[in-house]
Amino acid sequence: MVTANRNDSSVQVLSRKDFVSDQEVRWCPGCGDYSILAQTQKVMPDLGIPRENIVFISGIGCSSRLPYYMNTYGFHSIHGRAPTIATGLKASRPELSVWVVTGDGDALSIGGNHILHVLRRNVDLQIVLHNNEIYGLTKGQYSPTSELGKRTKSSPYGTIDAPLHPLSVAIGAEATFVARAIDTDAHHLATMLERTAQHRGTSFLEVYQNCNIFNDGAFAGFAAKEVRADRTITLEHGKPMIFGKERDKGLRLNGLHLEVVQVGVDGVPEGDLLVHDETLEDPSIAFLLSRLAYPDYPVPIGVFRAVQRPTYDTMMTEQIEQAIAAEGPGDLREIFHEGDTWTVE
Amino acid sequence: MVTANRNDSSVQVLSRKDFVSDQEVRWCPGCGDYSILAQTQKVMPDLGIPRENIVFISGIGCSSRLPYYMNTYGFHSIHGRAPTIATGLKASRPELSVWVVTGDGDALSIGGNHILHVLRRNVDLQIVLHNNEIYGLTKGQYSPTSELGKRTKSSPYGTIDAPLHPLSVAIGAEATFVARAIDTDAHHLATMLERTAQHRGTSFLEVYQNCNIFNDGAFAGFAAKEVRADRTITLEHGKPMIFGKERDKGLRLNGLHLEVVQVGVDGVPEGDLLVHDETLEDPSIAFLLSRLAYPDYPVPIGVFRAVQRPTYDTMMTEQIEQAIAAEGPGDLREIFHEGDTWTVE
Amino acid sequence: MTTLIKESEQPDHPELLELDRVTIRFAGDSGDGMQLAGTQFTKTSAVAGNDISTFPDIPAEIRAPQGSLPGVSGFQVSFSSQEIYTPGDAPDVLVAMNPAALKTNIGDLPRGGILVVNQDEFNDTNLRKAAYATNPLEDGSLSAYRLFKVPISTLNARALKDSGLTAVQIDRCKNMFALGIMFWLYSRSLDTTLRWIDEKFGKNPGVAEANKTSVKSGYYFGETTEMFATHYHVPKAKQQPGLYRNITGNEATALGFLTASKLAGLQLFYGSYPITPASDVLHELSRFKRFGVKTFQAEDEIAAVGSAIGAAFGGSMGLTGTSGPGLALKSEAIGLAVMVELPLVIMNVQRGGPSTGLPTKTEQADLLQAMFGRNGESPVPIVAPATASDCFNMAIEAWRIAIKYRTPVIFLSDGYLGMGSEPWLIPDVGSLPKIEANFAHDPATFQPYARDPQTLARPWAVPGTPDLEHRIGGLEKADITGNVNYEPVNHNKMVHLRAAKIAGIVQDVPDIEVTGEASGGLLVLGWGSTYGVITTAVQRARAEGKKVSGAHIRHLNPLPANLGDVLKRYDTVLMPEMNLGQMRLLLRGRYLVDIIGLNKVSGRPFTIAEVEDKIAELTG
Amino acid sequence: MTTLIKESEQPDHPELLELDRVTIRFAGDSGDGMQLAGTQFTKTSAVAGNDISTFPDIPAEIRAPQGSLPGVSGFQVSFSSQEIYTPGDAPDVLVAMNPAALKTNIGDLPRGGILVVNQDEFNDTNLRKAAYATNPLEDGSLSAYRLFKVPISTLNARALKDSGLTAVQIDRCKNMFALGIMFWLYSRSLDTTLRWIDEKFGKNPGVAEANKTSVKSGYYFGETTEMFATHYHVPKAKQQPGLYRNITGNEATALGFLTASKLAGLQLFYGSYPITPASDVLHELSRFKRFGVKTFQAEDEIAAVGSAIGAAFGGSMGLTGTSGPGLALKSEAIGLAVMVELPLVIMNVQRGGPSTGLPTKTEQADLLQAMFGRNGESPVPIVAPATASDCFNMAIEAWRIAIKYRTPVIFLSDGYLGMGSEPWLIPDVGSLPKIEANFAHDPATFQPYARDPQTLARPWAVPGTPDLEHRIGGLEKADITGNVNYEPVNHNKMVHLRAAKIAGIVQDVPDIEVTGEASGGLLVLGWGSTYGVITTAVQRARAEGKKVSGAHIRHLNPLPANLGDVLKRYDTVLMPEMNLGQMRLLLRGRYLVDIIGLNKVSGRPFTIAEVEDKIAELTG
Ligand SMILES: Cc1ncc(C[n+]2csc(CCOP(=O)(O)OP(=O)(O)O)c2C)c(N)n1
Ligand SMILES: Cc1ncc(C[n+]2csc(CCOP(=O)(O)OP(=O)(O)O)c2C)c(N)n1
Ligand code: SF4
Ligand code: SF4
Ligand SMILES: [Mg+2]
Ligand SMILES: [Mg+2]
Repeated sequence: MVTANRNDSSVQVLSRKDFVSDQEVRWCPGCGDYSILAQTQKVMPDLGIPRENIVFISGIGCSSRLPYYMNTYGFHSIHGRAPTIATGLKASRPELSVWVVTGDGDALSIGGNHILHVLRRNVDLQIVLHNNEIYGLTKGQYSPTSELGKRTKSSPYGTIDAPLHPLSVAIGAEATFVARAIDTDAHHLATMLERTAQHRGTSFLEVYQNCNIFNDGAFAGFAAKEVRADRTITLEHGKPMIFGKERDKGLRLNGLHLEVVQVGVDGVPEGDLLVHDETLEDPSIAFLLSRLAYPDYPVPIGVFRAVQRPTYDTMMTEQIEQAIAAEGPGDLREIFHEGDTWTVE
Repeated sequence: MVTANRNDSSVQVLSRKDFVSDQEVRWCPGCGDYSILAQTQKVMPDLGIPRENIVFISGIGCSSRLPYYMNTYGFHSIHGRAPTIATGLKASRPELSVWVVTGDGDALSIGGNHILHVLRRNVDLQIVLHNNEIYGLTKGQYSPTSELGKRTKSSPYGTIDAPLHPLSVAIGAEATFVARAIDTDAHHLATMLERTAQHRGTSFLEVYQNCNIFNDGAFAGFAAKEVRADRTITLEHGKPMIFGKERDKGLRLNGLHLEVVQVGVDGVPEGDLLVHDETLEDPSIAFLLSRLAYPDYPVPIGVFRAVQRPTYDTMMTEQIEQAIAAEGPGDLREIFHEGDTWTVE
Repeated sequence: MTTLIKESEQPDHPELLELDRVTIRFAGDSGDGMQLAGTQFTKTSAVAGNDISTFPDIPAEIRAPQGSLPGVSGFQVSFSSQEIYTPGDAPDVLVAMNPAALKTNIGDLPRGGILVVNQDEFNDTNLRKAAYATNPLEDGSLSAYRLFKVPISTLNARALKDSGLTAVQIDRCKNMFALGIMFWLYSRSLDTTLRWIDEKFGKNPGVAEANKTSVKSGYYFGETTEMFATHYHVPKAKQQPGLYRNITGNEATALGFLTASKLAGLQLFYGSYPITPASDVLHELSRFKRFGVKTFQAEDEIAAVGSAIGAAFGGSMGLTGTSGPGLALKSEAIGLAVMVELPLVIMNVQRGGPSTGLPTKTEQADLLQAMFGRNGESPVPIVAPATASDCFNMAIEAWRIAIKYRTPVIFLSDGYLGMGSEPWLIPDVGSLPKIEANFAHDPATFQPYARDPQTLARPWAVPGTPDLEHRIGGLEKADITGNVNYEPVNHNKMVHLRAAKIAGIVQDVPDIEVTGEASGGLLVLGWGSTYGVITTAVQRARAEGKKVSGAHIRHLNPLPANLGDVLKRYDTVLMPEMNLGQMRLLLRGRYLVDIIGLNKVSGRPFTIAEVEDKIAELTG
Repeated sequence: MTTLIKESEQPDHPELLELDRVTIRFAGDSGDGMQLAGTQFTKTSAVAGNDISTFPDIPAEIRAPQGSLPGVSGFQVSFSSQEIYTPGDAPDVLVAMNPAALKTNIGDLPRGGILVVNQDEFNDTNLRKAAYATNPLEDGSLSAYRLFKVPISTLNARALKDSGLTAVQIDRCKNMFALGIMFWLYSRSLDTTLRWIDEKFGKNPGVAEANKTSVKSGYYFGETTEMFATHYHVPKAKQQPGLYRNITGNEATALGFLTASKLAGLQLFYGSYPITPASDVLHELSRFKRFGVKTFQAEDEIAAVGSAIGAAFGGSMGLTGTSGPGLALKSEAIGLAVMVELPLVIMNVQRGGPSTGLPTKTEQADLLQAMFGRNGESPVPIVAPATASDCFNMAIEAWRIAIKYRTPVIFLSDGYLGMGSEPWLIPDVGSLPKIEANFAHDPATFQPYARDPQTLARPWAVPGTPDLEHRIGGLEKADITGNVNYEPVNHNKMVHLRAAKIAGIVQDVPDIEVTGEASGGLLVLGWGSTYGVITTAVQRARAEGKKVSGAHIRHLNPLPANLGDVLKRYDTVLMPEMNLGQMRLLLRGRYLVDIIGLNKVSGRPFTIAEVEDKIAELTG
């Protein structure tokens, strides 16, 4: 097995540029993928991981071209299958930092089953889903996250498929880390990428990404700079759920139902608001938050859920260590001679 | 297109026997599948659907052999793909009653992606999942619902995969009808099969099914006759959540957390208990209920969620009717002549 | 040949030359609207009565950076007074809207060819993006061509300065200006395009006007400037009389499937997952709601074929379509369709492989996958269209076979056919024979796996039919009853029955026809999209007096009954394929004839010259 | 031949005959423990020094209803004093534990064969379940056989009446009683079985005692009753000296993969999804934690192969395994592995097809799927073991090729090999040559798609290696650099390079060896599990003085360099295959030799007689 360590000194000196590959970036001018790429390259040096121990694996789609632009190991695989390749790599090489870059079609249409299973297994991967609510690379068909009734090349009369909520799917599949960010909110996006990297287990980060060619402005309604403060809410662990330019609105729990309330002087006291706890074992509140949508509610961004559970890759290694500890290292001769043997002179 | 109607008289006279095919049943003696088959055959006549309009479609697995034993149209397809075949059939023939019979491996391992999508599309199908928490047909490997640490042929050192909760997955995938039953609780199972049939949209029914050969007693801990009343809770719409042989225990909501409480004289008043409402638009409570597990909680059986949403098949038909209404019926000549044409003499 | 029509008295008055055939390639940045310019020129030439053939060359990237080499988009149109079968090997004229377009296309322009460039775009930035050290317009590197430097952007902007449009909008019109120049150069009428502009931008008069102004300005520019000493005229071609339209293979395929459903009187259900270059068929069919066509964009290719099988079980025409990687995913389910013996059509528009390969390029390398890409002995009929318009015929043929024989059928097209276009003689629907579904109805005689003695087809008994309730599936079936059966004798019998059924389709397969000698000499044999190139190459070789014949296979499985005898009648058989010899292997194995291969797997169709050279080598 | 060893003085004392070879089939209800009885008899005979070969016949249903026809489970063991290659065509002895077992197996018993039945089970219910109108034990329908009616259940129950076990537990021991009878009939020692019982039921002394009592009682029953006039002895076989064990093909395959990982010093990663008849390899490998073997039960076959590719990218030995339908699902991903050129082994244990087909039966019909079941030109080497123990060698061979040439390799076994067993001469691990991984390390010279001139293999540069960071994927690669590249010339070059690399493996493929004539006469050519039958049939034909030779292909792609010449040296070439002639098609297409086929697709292996008859027909 290859040794994956380098003297720390070399790790220190890494900068953003060290993660920029020599490949010309080939996205449409104005594509939200640029921002995700930039932030990804920016946070890499802070992770303190030797570059050669980082691997980006993607499926197929515009978003899935990202690995080409990262000066790390990379694998631009086939449509929807990145999680399977990442699982095999991480399970066999737990010391590597393995990232999965995917799109709404790649992850939730053809790749849906692998997402379910990688999440429940809690393989220690970082999954970054570029959700542009459209099939970009194939030039504009609707995706599993496109809104009902959307007219596209393949739905000239409007879609009749109710969309999936990526975070609800993830939480329903036993995810231990679930978060959301917006391409144009660079600073918050960077923080989320860092959190994603820090979590031990499968981290699932949905990034709202604008496809300015085939689905321009899909998120503008709540994500545009001017309105963002009033139409999104940033989840912060241990903090009450306040939002609004004036920080004057909040979310209060009423039975099992969340309501938007005015906070402060002529509103309810902060104390009445729901306090965000990303560490709850029970995923039900995270699920409830994953249902909130504009215009009825502010769209939550940030970490919805972050709980600890042994990771698949470590458990696999431990089983081997325990087996060796208990039965001694394997000996071919012994296995060959299993069962009845006989000698022919 | 084939006409699918028969004079009602013939429909009336159908009895259980009319739904028993001439094929010899080939499950292990004692298998829970027998009970599910019996109840399915029993409820059929009550549905008032001409037998020739009923279709059972399955994948591969012991459970998936059920269609052979139903004297209706049937399709024993390939592993995990029954929902796709059922979708095509129902979308093209909305007047048919289409059932999907599947297993925990068939539906949630290889077939997971199709389950996600059939549910979000809300195709009007009845999905009955025989969950025996094992791969029966292939002689005893663990399944995606097998408990963590389970030792099987393929996991001699115990599994390291956290199981999926079928109902959580379904709810996370926008399911409009979600229910659970137990093979040995024949009467309740029959009721659930009826509810499943009545719902317009995709109905998802999980049945705990004992595989007495490879996973015997998997559910005995809470499903066995002696303990069932105390370790399961039957969800009934509009009723408070009470359970126990003595009907003296209940579930109360505390913040977003459910707690088991003593009801009655020396306990809390019934009024404090959570009242079950299967019709809530917000799936969060149904999700919360899908997390309850023995021994911490009684295992809920019954209908978790039943909400109305236009079905995929009807919307597809409506789009066609609307297009014809708006643009008139299609004319090949007109389409042929689209765009610029020119005549060569 | 070239004839001088009119000697111009004044030197400043351009002369008009008549030509047989001209091939123009429009090349520019993806954003420059070259596809549009090309299509417009095509329509106009078609309407003018030329025979035409086109091929777009679209970049794999959605939008590579502006001005970059991978961002170049091209459209080639060939128009002629003779019958033509291909968009031509090399262009006579190259229109290059920027340095990158010049860099990537100049290689194909023969010396002496006409080169029109948009001079304005040859600035330092663009030159750098195209990796030009020096400006080719200045450094004399283009001396071999008839170079015309036109400041298209500037001229166009000037023409539209009063249009009230934004600078960006104005710049978008420059493709129309370039188109105008070509219209003048080949003395074409502007009518078709002007009409089209009105239709397209009707809602937006400002933009409509601007586009019209641009195309006219380009035309007048050609007329008034002294730049072009000559302009040209390509007379009408002699074509089969009738009403024509221009059509791409994918459009023709969609129309063929639609027509088949009308001929059968059955609902068409298309289950598909988008993939280049097959997606257009999904886009087309999803427009046909008025015809009762149901389209289902599935979550993946497996769901797509599954849904089509479900629809087939229900008595509809279950159709699924994809390209190579998707066909691989459908393998298992196609095997199920073989076992349950239901009508099903699988369209595969081949692209460059293996794996994701070259999504926007063409290839014929999925043939053996189509033949054998399933577990067990699972024979499937395969048909392959020869031209864009033949896609219409073979799409119907696929359905005739599928329904008559109750079998999945693979329709094997490719990116070249699918994206390329040619004139289509619009057929008279009434003249097309009906397709009989013959559903089972009679409980007295019904047996799920009883077979029609003539076709060996089993009954199609659909849900909703009283008293025909039965169960099918992927496990081996007992002969006649269709019950699950594992007995050795039965399995062996069923394997042979399934094989015999498909082989028996030969009774409906027309004998293969040879153009040229009945025997002796060289036979050039093709299948699929190589038809155009091979036909032209063979014609030219024969014109040179070579003893060369041509034949084309459109039914790939089963093969025409007479094929074996035909092959044995020639001294040499040459098979050009855009793969490493897949059909050749099948024919050699079956007929033990030592067929020679001409194989190119470059993502591009053969050029006529490549086939001609090989013919020369074998006959010379 | 049969020799009378000892003339018995008293008529009541059975005589002992010596035989060359005996084939016994144990048949009963799935619940009757026939597999167990069979395995025990096998071990005992092996230990006694016979050459042996076995084949289990397991019902497709998990547990069909007790006593039903589909519920019958059988196990055939052949033991001999000569070298044998197959479990024998027909049994000499049939042990039938109930009417259903009799019904389904009697057809295979030759007239005069020994038939031992458990009389107790022939009651009305069971007779009805087996669809017997009258009791065959009474109606004389079995007069052609040497019938022995033994009330096995009763005798066994009597023997265990004081065992303290429940009636059910007692009845479960009756297979041991039957086994005991056979041990006596073939004068075998009980030691092996008695020892095994102690190991197996050690924790449960009561049960252990009971089983031992049953087997002994069966033995004494044979000895003391006057039922059997004779009993038999099969002497030791002359075998290559050494230490032996009995092994199934699937066990040997698992051990081969494990050994390969030790020879390469790399971690073995097995990603698989359970499927009959391949699951046993997953079960075996998951036991090898102590060897650092990692097994991953994936959610489906696509995830399984994907995980193996991921492991391969990481520098481990990525392995995946399945059967036909699963191979179909892996098609697309195998194409990816072809494009990224990483070492990968795909095991396919073939079963009856198409579709779900006959899961527990054997077949060779996945060959063409293995060769061509991918989009585009995607060549993959294929190796096929010839016998159960050869699975060990070919599993290692698959890895040698995969690692040396950086390519996916398909290991093509089948249900007959996988489930069948034979003695295995335990190899000396030390004697096996190492496998060199040769990871890339040097940034100075590293180019992702630079190739070794000798093997055309690209470097294996794994994550964790400083300064070799690079990106791979399924889009076409530029030669040397491995960057995405859509250029025609490059694509054409890469397609040919990939083909040349696989073709070049021939340098490591041993020439094919012929047993028999160097030329002339009939050559019987086989591949895979037909080895045993063909070898035996050829031997017998030669013994009859026929001019017949035999050869067997173990490397299916690329084929041995000399194969073409060899084929051309014989007057006739016969190729028996358990398919409709898949390898025959490839060989005819490649070498233009008119190979004759013997094809049977019944889910059952050929019988020696079937091949002999065909040989006779062609030589007679
Ligand atoms: C097996 C297979 N099916 C289909 C395709 C075509 N395809 C490529 S990307 C894509 C979907 C892209 O959408 P998404 O995943 O949202 O990525 P985006 O381009 O929007 O970033 C499709 C359908 C393919 N490459 N492979
Ligand atoms: C493509 C494919 N992969 C694998 C199999 C083998 N297989 C058949 S059923 C099954 C799982 C059965 O488990 P489940 O769905 O829970 O059904 P059960 O037998 O438990 O009722 C598997 C792995 C198959 N038939 N096809
Ligand atoms: S098509 Fe959309 S998603 Fe793709 S690169 Fe362009 S803008 Fe980005
Ligand atoms: S194996 Fe289990 S699930 Fe399958 S039939 Fe037997 S008892 Fe039922
Ligand atoms: Mg997208
Ligand atoms: Mg199960």
